[in-house]
Amino acid sequence: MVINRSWHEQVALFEPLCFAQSGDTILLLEDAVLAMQSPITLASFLAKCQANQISVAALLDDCRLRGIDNKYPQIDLVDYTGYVDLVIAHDKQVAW
Amino acid sequence: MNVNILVTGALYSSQSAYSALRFCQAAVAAGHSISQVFFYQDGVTQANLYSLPLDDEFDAVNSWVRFSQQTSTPLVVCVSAGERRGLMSDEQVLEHHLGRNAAIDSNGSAHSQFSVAGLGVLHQASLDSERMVTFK
Amino acid sequence: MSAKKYLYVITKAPYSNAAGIEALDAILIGASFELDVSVLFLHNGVFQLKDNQDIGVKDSSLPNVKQFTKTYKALEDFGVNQLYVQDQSLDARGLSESDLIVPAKLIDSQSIKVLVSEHDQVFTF
Amino acid sequence: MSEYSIEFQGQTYATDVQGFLKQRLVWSPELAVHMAKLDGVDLTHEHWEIINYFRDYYDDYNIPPPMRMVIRVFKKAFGEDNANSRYLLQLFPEGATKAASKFAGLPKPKNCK
Repeated sequence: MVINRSWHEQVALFEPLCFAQSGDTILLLEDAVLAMQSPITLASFLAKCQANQISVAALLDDCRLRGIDNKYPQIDLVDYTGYVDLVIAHDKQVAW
Repeated sequence: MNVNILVTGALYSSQSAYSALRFCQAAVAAGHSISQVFFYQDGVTQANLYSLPLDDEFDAVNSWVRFSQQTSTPLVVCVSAGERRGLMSDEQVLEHHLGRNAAIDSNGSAHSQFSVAGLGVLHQASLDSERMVTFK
Repeated sequence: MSAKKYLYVITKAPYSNAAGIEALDAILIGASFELDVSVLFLHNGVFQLKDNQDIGVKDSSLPNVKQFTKTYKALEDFGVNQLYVQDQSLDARGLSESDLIVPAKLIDSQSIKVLVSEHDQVFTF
Repeated sequence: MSEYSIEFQGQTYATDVQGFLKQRLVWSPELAVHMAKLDGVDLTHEHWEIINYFRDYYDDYNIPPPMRMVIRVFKKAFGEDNANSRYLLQLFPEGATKAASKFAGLPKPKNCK
């Protein structure tokens, strides 16, 4: 066996949370929507977002593609038009 | 609003071509304009003229070409990132004397709908646009 | 009008990919536009600034690696004055300020929130 | 693929299409003089001041120095009045960064803007 990935690389769900402020929105895109299948991790993520007034959204089309259902009232499902609206509503986007 | 798009994900190793295209189409449909789509890092592979996916698969390169033609949106490939990865215009192939056959001058690997320019173009567009959205 | 503030964030370690090289290209262009340029090293990105990097024997018959990270030391000459390193990222990787090839400001997550919000544009690598 | 090279004292040195050395380590001052001649430039003391600065700077930082640093070094060596970017352009008609990098055996500078 050969390993070429760093020990430190890990799921980055919590990273943007460290740098988001009250009023920001974190949009789960592409494979990030798979977090919705990890209830325990996601619950603590959502609780932290709620405590810091950070909104959470997920891209509907990416959820559908992967067969993911949204069981979380705290997560707003948006389509691409909703994604565009989020970009317009916030002064900048940071892609982590 | 005027939105500048930066795409850095590789063709078929990332979803960035699909995500960015869907975003751009939705933005245009909502009355916004895309000032340009700039391809950097592995994103330059999305301009590859010689990408030939199977007929029933997503054709990223030609989808960009169609979007660009329909909306007059400039597609720009970073020159240095492209040259690292073998992505260049006909002119670059001539300039570097890379052609296999001097009689054929149109063997650049970048689709002609994409222009090749420096990172200055990305920075200028980001200064001129109201928003910048990155797709990795 | 004061210069726009651009933040470049590097999150990847050097040599396994071109992220560092291509981030540097972008940073130098940002600086040439006379923007107010800051660079933040985060997660494995802190390894970009690790000292004692050794590219090995210089033998032209072997594939060569460019030690591009030396260029971080020159950023000041190009008008980039603000380099930041997340303290947690250093800690988690057994590094401290004295292991860095160039002086950088240690910064915690709370201050990074402020840093991100203060900048007009954020590029992540 | 076409190959380019310089012949000098019985040796062949690989270059790119614009005459930049492919391998930095083969550089010598004599080769620099020859490379400059091929470009129609006779290297003077002033040229060498700049070329050596480029070599030292590249050794330290793996990048050619920014123009304002070059001018600063030049002023220190030759005085405020003489040393300006116009004078540098007279020394290196192809452009100081490009030509000094070439004669110093450094890679072609990136020209992204």
